Formats: sequence, structure tokens, C-alpha cells
Amino acid sequence: MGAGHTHPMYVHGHSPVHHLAPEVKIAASVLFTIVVVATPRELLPAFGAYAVIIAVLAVLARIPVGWLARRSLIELPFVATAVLLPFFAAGPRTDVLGLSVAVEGLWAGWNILVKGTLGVLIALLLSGTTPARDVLVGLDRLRCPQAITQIALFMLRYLDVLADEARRMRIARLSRLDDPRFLWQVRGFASGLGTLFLRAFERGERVFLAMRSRGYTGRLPAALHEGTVATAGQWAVGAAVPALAVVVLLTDRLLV
Amino acid sequence: MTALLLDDVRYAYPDGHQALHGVSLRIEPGERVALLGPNGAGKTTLVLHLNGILPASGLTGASGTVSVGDRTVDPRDRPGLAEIRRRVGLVFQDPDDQLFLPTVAEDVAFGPANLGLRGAELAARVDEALAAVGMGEVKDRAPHHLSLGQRRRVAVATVLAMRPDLLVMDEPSSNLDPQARRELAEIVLGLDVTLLMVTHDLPYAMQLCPRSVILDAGRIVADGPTRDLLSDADLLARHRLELPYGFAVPVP
Amino acid sequence: MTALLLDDVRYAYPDGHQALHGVSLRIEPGERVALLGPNGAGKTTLVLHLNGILPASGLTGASGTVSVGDRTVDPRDRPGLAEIRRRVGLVFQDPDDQLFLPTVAEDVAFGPANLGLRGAELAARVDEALAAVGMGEVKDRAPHHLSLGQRRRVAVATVLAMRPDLLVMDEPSSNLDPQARRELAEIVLGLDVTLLMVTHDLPYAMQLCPRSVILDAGRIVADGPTRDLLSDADLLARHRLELPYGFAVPVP
Amino acid sequence: MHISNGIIGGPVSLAYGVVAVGLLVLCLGRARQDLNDRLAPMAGLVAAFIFAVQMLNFPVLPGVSGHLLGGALAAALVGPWVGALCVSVVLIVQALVFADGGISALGLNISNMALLGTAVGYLVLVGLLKLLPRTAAGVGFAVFLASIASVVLASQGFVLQFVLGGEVPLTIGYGQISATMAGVHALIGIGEGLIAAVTVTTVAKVRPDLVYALRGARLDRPATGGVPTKVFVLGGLAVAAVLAGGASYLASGSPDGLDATTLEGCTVDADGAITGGSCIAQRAADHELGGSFLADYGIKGIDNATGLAGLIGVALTFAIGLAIFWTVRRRRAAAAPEQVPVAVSAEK
Ligand SMILES: Nc1ncnc2c1ncn2[C@@H]1O[C@H](COP(=O)(O)OP(=O)(O)OP(=O)(O)O)[C@@H](O)[C@H]1O
Ligand SMILES: Nc1ncnc2c1ncn2[C@@H]1O[C@H](COP(=O)(O)OP(=O)(O)OP(=O)(O)O)[C@@H](O)[C@H]1O
Ligand SMILES: [Mg+2]
Ligand SMILES: [Mg+2]
Repeated sequence: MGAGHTHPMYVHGHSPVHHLAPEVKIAASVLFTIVVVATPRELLPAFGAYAVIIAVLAVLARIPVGWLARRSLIELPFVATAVLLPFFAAGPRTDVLGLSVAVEGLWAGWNILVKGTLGVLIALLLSGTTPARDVLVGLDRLRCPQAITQIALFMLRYLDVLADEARRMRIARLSRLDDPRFLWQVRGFASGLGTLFLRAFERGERVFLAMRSRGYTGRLPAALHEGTVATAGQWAVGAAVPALAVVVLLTDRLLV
Repeated sequence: MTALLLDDVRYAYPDGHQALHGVSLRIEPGERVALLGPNGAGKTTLVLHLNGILPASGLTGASGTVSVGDRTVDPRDRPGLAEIRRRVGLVFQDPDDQLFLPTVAEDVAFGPANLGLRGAELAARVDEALAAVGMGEVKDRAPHHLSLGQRRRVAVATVLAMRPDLLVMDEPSSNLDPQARRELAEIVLGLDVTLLMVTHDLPYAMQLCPRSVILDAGRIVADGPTRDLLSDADLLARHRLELPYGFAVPVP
Repeated sequence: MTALLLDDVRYAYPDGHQALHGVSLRIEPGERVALLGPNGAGKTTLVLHLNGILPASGLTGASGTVSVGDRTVDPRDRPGLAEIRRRVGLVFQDPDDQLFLPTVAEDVAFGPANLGLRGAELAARVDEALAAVGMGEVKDRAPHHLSLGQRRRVAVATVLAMRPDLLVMDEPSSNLDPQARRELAEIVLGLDVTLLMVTHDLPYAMQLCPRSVILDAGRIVADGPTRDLLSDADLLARHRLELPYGFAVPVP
Repeated sequence: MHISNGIIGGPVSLAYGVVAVGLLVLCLGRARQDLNDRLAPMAGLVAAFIFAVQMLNFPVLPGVSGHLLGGALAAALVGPWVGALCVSVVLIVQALVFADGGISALGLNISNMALLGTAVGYLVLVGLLKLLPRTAAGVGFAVFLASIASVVLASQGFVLQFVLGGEVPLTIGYGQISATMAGVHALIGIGEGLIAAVTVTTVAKVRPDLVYALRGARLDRPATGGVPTKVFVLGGLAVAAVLAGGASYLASGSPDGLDATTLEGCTVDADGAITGGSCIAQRAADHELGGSFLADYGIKGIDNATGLAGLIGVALTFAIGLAIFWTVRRRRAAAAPEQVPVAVSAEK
């Protein structure tokens, strides 16, 4: 069926962060992440300060801590394997808790862990307060090429279509006495996958043509989301976040 | 033994929308019952309860019991569910919900094959079901490349091929051409099954079902002989029902 | 100027199935025409030609011309297509093909917004269209959480909101409850548009459309006043059409 | 194969970002001709499909995940230009909306998975399509091999990035990293190859007009026009050679800094770390899987066998691929059988 219902990452709410225009939030997130990544790994207090900024934003956005924690866990294993690095790194070694580890490796592991985690949290703040479709609207307003936003729009819609067609096929099987474990038998699974793809395509194609027949030209009409265009004030508010991060970085640089 | 027994069935969709507000209904074996009611009354929701598709197990907002023959629908009891699904044949309102295999023949064979039929017997069952709905020719085509009416006929065939005890059809006549609609009526009248049929086509209900039930806003508001209900213009009007243009209840 | 002119339209689907074998048809402005025919006749395929959805550009197996007013449908001429799509409003046979935005209100607003409407004017247009089909209440719900009949009504609203010159509806009355069906008829009779309506509901065709066209196996086999066609039992029977149980052509 | 923030140094990330933007602009230019009414929804579906299969991921190296990539599938269905855009869109949306893959590593990720993966997949695919019979089995097999090639080469793209901009010198040599990545990704490639082959053959049978690599022609009918056969055959062979030879070359390269004591500690500790990691939420199983690959390669690294492991991985892949192809082909003893052995031996 339709598109844009995919908000798996969206936390419904009406906070000031939610109401910020999507283009402002995207720009601020990207800049903030770049500042974080550009921070030398030795500047421990700076990372502490970034964490505080993120925490404040999360409180402002009324995003539950549990949600942030659960969502970041999904990505964390990849980042957390960074704890392996101290054992693989070359160079001078030191003892931590009785284990011999490389100093350089410790730093490198810390670098990935802290930048990876902060990056994940920033991205979660963005996606938790901005429905997927608004992210695309924001990208569009940031002059992202139309081919990209259009593919992304269809991608989000097709995620729904795929899920929906898969659900229909599952119910169809169940109600005619299939054991779902059959789905994993190779032949059934293989033909099921191919059919799912085709069905989803043809459904989506018809929806696309229906959109075309209502005058769609490759971009969602602006009138549908007029209310969310960024004002100068919003841009100023949004700019404050990365600006604050830069200030933190510079002061830390001077102090350390 | 009753064929179907619903006791105070309530259901709210996961988004919070309450679709059924306590439905109780009893159908005896061999009865043919029409389920009437306005759009959004909860007919489809009710029908999906009859073989355990709804409620999803562990869902809050659902209560009440549904029994088919001597068995009670319980989403946690898998062998029990399988038995219920063997007895209840469900034709979905949207044929796209029903058809999922690459060819029509495979799709119709799917149910009987799960019942254990094989080889020539299975092929015969498939041919018979397809012939009944006049779709023998499209056997080897892909269901999603058929017209909507053709898909609906195939959907009916997939269920007929399973020879269920209780046949439940959700608007089977919509999108059918007039002759196919009559042929379907003849097929159904010729089968020895218990029937529950959702329809907006009151003359069709009159033709097929001696008894009718009106559902509105998730509650049963009338239950009685179809002829009586359809003659009560006030009742009909209260529930957004009315006889179509040019139709008069035939004198018996 | 004719409202719609088809000249020898032929079409084969990409899988090789030939659905239209040369269809020619002319409809004058303000006419209301019913398109009748058995399942799989090619009605939907024909309808999809009317605003350039089919044939896809560069597809072999398609020929003939379709003109809407003074413009000819040409898949390569994008501004021309946009103009034709502004004029032709198409209600799809399957509402799931039509609705795709997260809320009903947005979905109905989509078309008019593409036409350039904004703000209060847009909101008014949306409210008016939803009120016409009696779906004002579901404005903020998700279309895929509606019942099939509700979805169909919203699908009709999405097209009404665009105020097309030529309204093309593919089985608009299926899955509608009886009152909604009558209300739809009243809406259509109240509009000042050219209408082409596909339907299997012959009394409905009689009620709405003075003229009917019968399509069978990709060819037009009859074209004339609805009353005459429906009185010709032989003709109807040859094309799997027949008047429903209990219906008699009303005496004028 | 998402890389998170902080693994590759800033300057290298930036350089890759610039290159990625440049190549994407090129793709956009070429895609504009391709992205018609038919291809736009297909591009969306391909992106969604890739998005869905990428959800199943597990760690392979610190900060790097392993999963299906989808470049060859995209190249087969929508062509190289739109295909690269599709995978890029997936990566952008994952970074922004799903917090998957670092925002600052977008350039790196796009270079590996979207650009390198799709390009390799397309070249191998088109090359093989010229050699193999135009049957469903032929197309499926071509897609299968193209997927493996594209996944393995994309993983080597990461190794190159790591060589250029890794933040830390490691005791394990780059050769071993390369072999680890190649080995893991050869296995991933088999899975991806099967999924992609099934999908593309289904579509090719019913809607050949939707398979870009077939250029709209039905199966069993020769394609018309296009680039000379030789170019693609040579291109495909070159890629296959790089695939088979490159990994072993890299692997046998430099076992620098290898030290028995370090490695002993490493295996033990690696195990310890894995147990530590496996408590993390519901990903335990996947995580252990990834972790054990790593541990395995660590142990075998002692006697320089990692290079071999990678090579064996690649060889195994082809062997399994051949076996599947033969069985499928025998089942449908169909058209033009005499062409096949030639194709296969050439591929080896
Ligand atoms: N998936 C869903 N999620 C939430 N609400 C739903 C869902 N499906 C249906 N509903 C709501 O539940 C109510 C009953 O829907 P149902 O589909 O049972 O109606 P129906 O009687 O079958 O109508 P129709 O005649 O139009 O098919 C409606 O108000 C509908 O909006
Ligand atoms: N996507 C498709 N691919 C291939 N063949 C198709 C496709 N859609 C329809 N057909 C075939 O084309 C013919 C005409 O189909 P069409 O949908 O136009 O019929 P229809 O007159 O609308 O029927 P109905 O009354 O059942 O809706 C049918 O034989 C059908 O099987
Ligand atoms: Mg219903
Ligand atoms: Mg039709």
C-alpha cells in the first residue's frame, strides 16, 4: 500500500526540536558530526562536553533515555568491537588490568568508540525527531539532486510495499494451512522471494502511475509541507549547536 | 453442534481503533447467512477472526471467544489452528491477499497440497475448482497479471479446492461480471456447506442467504430472515443500507 | 470538439498478452458513458490509456492514438501529458493503487497541490471532496488503516478534488455500501463533467449513463443507448452480461 | 560493510568524500537519461530491497559491519549509473535516518559499496552475459558470479582505505586484513549471489523489460547494439583475475610485525572480548559469528595461512557456484549447452 508510513525511528512528539525545520536539523547534525570527528582523540573534556550537548538536546526533544539506549545498541556492536584494537595494534605496550595492550591501540579503540557512539547518538536525535519523509523534504530543500530524493522517496514507499506484500503473502499461506517454517525451505523461499519482488514492483508501479496521473512530476508538491520551511530564526537556533561544538573544541585546544 | 459460535468478541487494531464492540453470533451447520452493514462497520475484521488470523497472539484490546464446531480459536494453539483452518475456507475481500504463487494452478493447488493431496487427485481438484469459476484457461498465467475480476474468481477457486466445511466469503461478488456473479451463486447453492457471506449487494444476499445479520459500528444490530430485514426500510436506512435502483423484493 | 477520441488502439502487455485488439471510440463533451464487458475484456487496460499511463514509451505491441480534447496522448511529450492528466481524472479499480500518503487529508491534497493550489484554498478543496464522499471524519487517519469501502471512497475523493473535465472511474461502486453507492451516483449526476464509467452493475449504468459501450475480448462489440442495450437479452448473454436477480428495466 | 565514524582519518575521509561526490555527479548526469517512468519505481524498489537485506549485519572488524551489499543486483536491474545512485541513497538514508554508518564516513562507504561494488558487478555481469547462454540459468549464474565479485572487491576497497588512512598501525599485516575481508565477503557474496540470482531470474522470466542488463530483450534472444563483446569479455576476465590473484598477492605481502607472543595474547583476549560483546542485546548470535571469523583468522595468522584462507574462500565460492550452476543446468537441459563449458573454463 501507500508510502511514508515508515517511521520506525520516529518518536512522536511536539518538542521544540521536533518543530525545527528538517533542513536545519540535517545541516546541524552533519556539521556537529564533522566537528566531533575532527576533534583530536586526546581532548577528553571536549568529548565530555559533546555528550552534554547531546544530552541537553535529548531532554529538550523529550526523547526517552531508554529509547536512545536501545536504538544505539543496534549499532553499538560494530563500534564496540573497537575494544579489540588494543590487542592488535603495534607499538609500545602497557598493562591494563594485567593484560598487555598497545598504547596506540588503546587510543585508536577509544577514538572509534567515542566518535562512533557520539555519531550514532546525533543521528538518532535527528531521526527520532524527524519523520523519514521530512528528512527527504529537508534534503530536497538543501538542494540535493532530485534524482536522489526521488529514489529515496520511492525507497521509503517500497519498504512499506515490501512489508505489506510480505504480510499479505504470509496470511495467504497461513490461512491455507501452511506451516510458516515451510517458508524457509529453499525452493519455497526462493520462489517466494522472487514473487515478492515482482509483486512489490508491480504494486509500486501502479501506485507510481496513479501518482503520475494526479500530476506528480518527481517531487512532492511543496504545498503539502509548507508549514515546515525554516525561518531565519530556526537557522540561527540550528547553527548554535555546531557553533557551540566548535567553541568547545577551540577552548579545549587552547587549554590542553 | 453449532457450526460457528462467537461470544462477545471485541477487537481493537494496534493503532487503537476499536473495530468490534462485543459481537455474539451463532450459526448452525448448513445455514447460509449474509453479513450486511455499512462501510467500516467491522465486517472484514469479524471475518478475519474466524480462522485465527486476528487477533494476533498477545495483542491487548482483543477479547471474547470464537468456536468453530467443537474447537475454540486460540492463536497460541498451533495444531488447533491448523484444524480450524482446514475447516474454515476464507475468501478475502481483496484477491491480492489470497494469491501469492507464480502461477494460477500452483496457487489453487497450494491449499489441497497442504491437506495432503498429491498427483492426479490434486490435479483433478485444481481443474475442478478452476472450471467451477470459469478460469480453466488462465491456469498457467501469473495471478498478478490477471484482471481484478479474474483474480477474484481464482481466489474463490483456491478456497473451493479445499472443500471447507464453513465457507466464509468477504464480498465475493464485487468486480465479478454479471454472469460470473450468477454462476457463483449457483456454485454456492449447489455446495453442501455452511456459509457466511459479507456483501453490500442486498439482492444477492436475498438470493443466497435465508438469514441475514446486520453489523454496524462493531455491534450486531439486527438478525433475522433476510426477507424480513430487507422489507424493513427504516431499519435499512438507519444502517446505511437500501435496496438498489429498480429492485423490488420479489413476492414469494 | 470531442472530449475523447480513441482510434484503433491496440495494446499487448510486456508478458506478451494482447489485451486490446483495435478499439475506436468517440465521446462528446458532457456525455456520460458506461463501459461494460466481462472480466478480462480489457476495460481497465483501455482506461489506463486515457491519460497516458499505458502504453509505456518505447513499448512494442502498442499502437493507435488517444486524444483528449485537442491534445493527443504521447508518452514522450511530457508537458502534453501533464496537461492531459490535469484534464482527465482517473479513479483506479483498486484503491490501494491510488492512496499512498501517510494521511487521508494529504492524499486528497496531493492532486490539487500538484495543480498549484495552496493554503486555505487547498484545505477547502480537500474538505469539500472528503465531505462529498462522507469521509470527513477519517481525514487524519492513515489510508491503509481504513476498510476497503472507506479506501474506495477516499480514492474517489482524491480525483474529485482535482475537478477534472473528463472523469474516468473503474468500477467505482464496488465495495461501497448501498447508500454510498447512491450518494456517489448523486454526486456524479450533479457534476458538470464528461464521464466514462466502467461497471459490472448494469442497473447502476442505467441510472447514470444514457449511453453504453460493450467491450469484449479487446474489441468494442456494441455501442448505443443504455436502455436499448440492456433490453437486448441476446446481446447481453453473448457477452456474459445479464440483468441481476429481481431487476427489471424500469418503464420510462 | 558500513564504516563508522573515526576509523579512517579525516584527510582520507575527506578525499574519498570529494571523489564520491564527483563520481555521483557523473552518475546523476548519466542517470538522467535512464531514469524514465519505468526505471524510477524500479530504482526505488531496488533501493528498498537492498535496504532490507542490509539489515542483517554483523561485525567483521572493529567499527566495520558485514552484510549483503546489493551492488550487482542494482546493476543488473537498473544499470550501473542508476544502480550506483540507488546504493548511495540507501547509504545516505541509513546514515541520516537509521544512524547506521558514520555520517563522516559516507564518502568512504559510498566509494566502496555504491561506486566500486556496482561498477565491478556491472562489468562482470555484462562480460559473463556475453559468454553464457541467454537462458534463465545463464543469467542467474552471471548475476551470481557478478555479486560475489562485486562484494569481494568492495571489501578490498575498504582495505585500501584502511591502508591509506587507518588511524592505527596494527600487528596483523594488511595482507591478513585483506584476506579476512575477502574470506568473509566471499561467504557473504555467496549468499548475496543466490538472492540476487533468484530475484533477477524471476524478473527476467516474467518482465524482461525490467532487467536493464538484458536491455529489454527477451531471454533466448540475442541483445542488439551496445559495446563490442570483446571489451566486456576482457573486462570481466580482468576483474576475475584480480579477484583470484589480488587477494593472494596482498595476503602473501607483508607479515610485518608478526610476533608469536602478541598473537597468543590476542587469541585469548579476542575470545574474552567476544564473550564481552555477545551480551549485547539480541544481536548475540550474529555477533559471535562475526567475532569467530576474526578469531579464526587471528589464529591461523601465525603461520601465514591467512592469505591462503582468503584464496580458498574465493576458490570455494567459485566451486560452489559452479556446482549450483551445473545442477540447475542439468535440471533444465535447455538451449545451447555446448557454449557453457567454454565459458566456465574461461572464467576459471
Ligand atoms: N489495519 C487497520 N488498522 C486500524 N484500523 C483499521 C484497520 N483495518 C480496518 N480498520 C478500521 O476498523 C473499522 C472496521 O473495518 P473493516 O475493514 O472491518 O470494515 P468493513 O465492515 O469490512 O467495511 P467495508 O464494507 O468497507 O469492507 C473501520 O473503521 C476501519 O477504519
Ligand atoms: N499486468 C498484466 N500483465 C499481463 N496481462 C494482463 C495484465 N493485466 C491484465 N492482463 C490481461 O489483459 C486482459 C484484460 O485485462 P483488464 O484488466 O483490462 O480486464 P478488465 O476488463 O478490466 O476485467 P475486470 O472486469 O475483471 O476488471 C486480461 O486477459 C488480463 O488477463
Ligand atoms: Mg470489508
Ligand atoms: Mg478491470
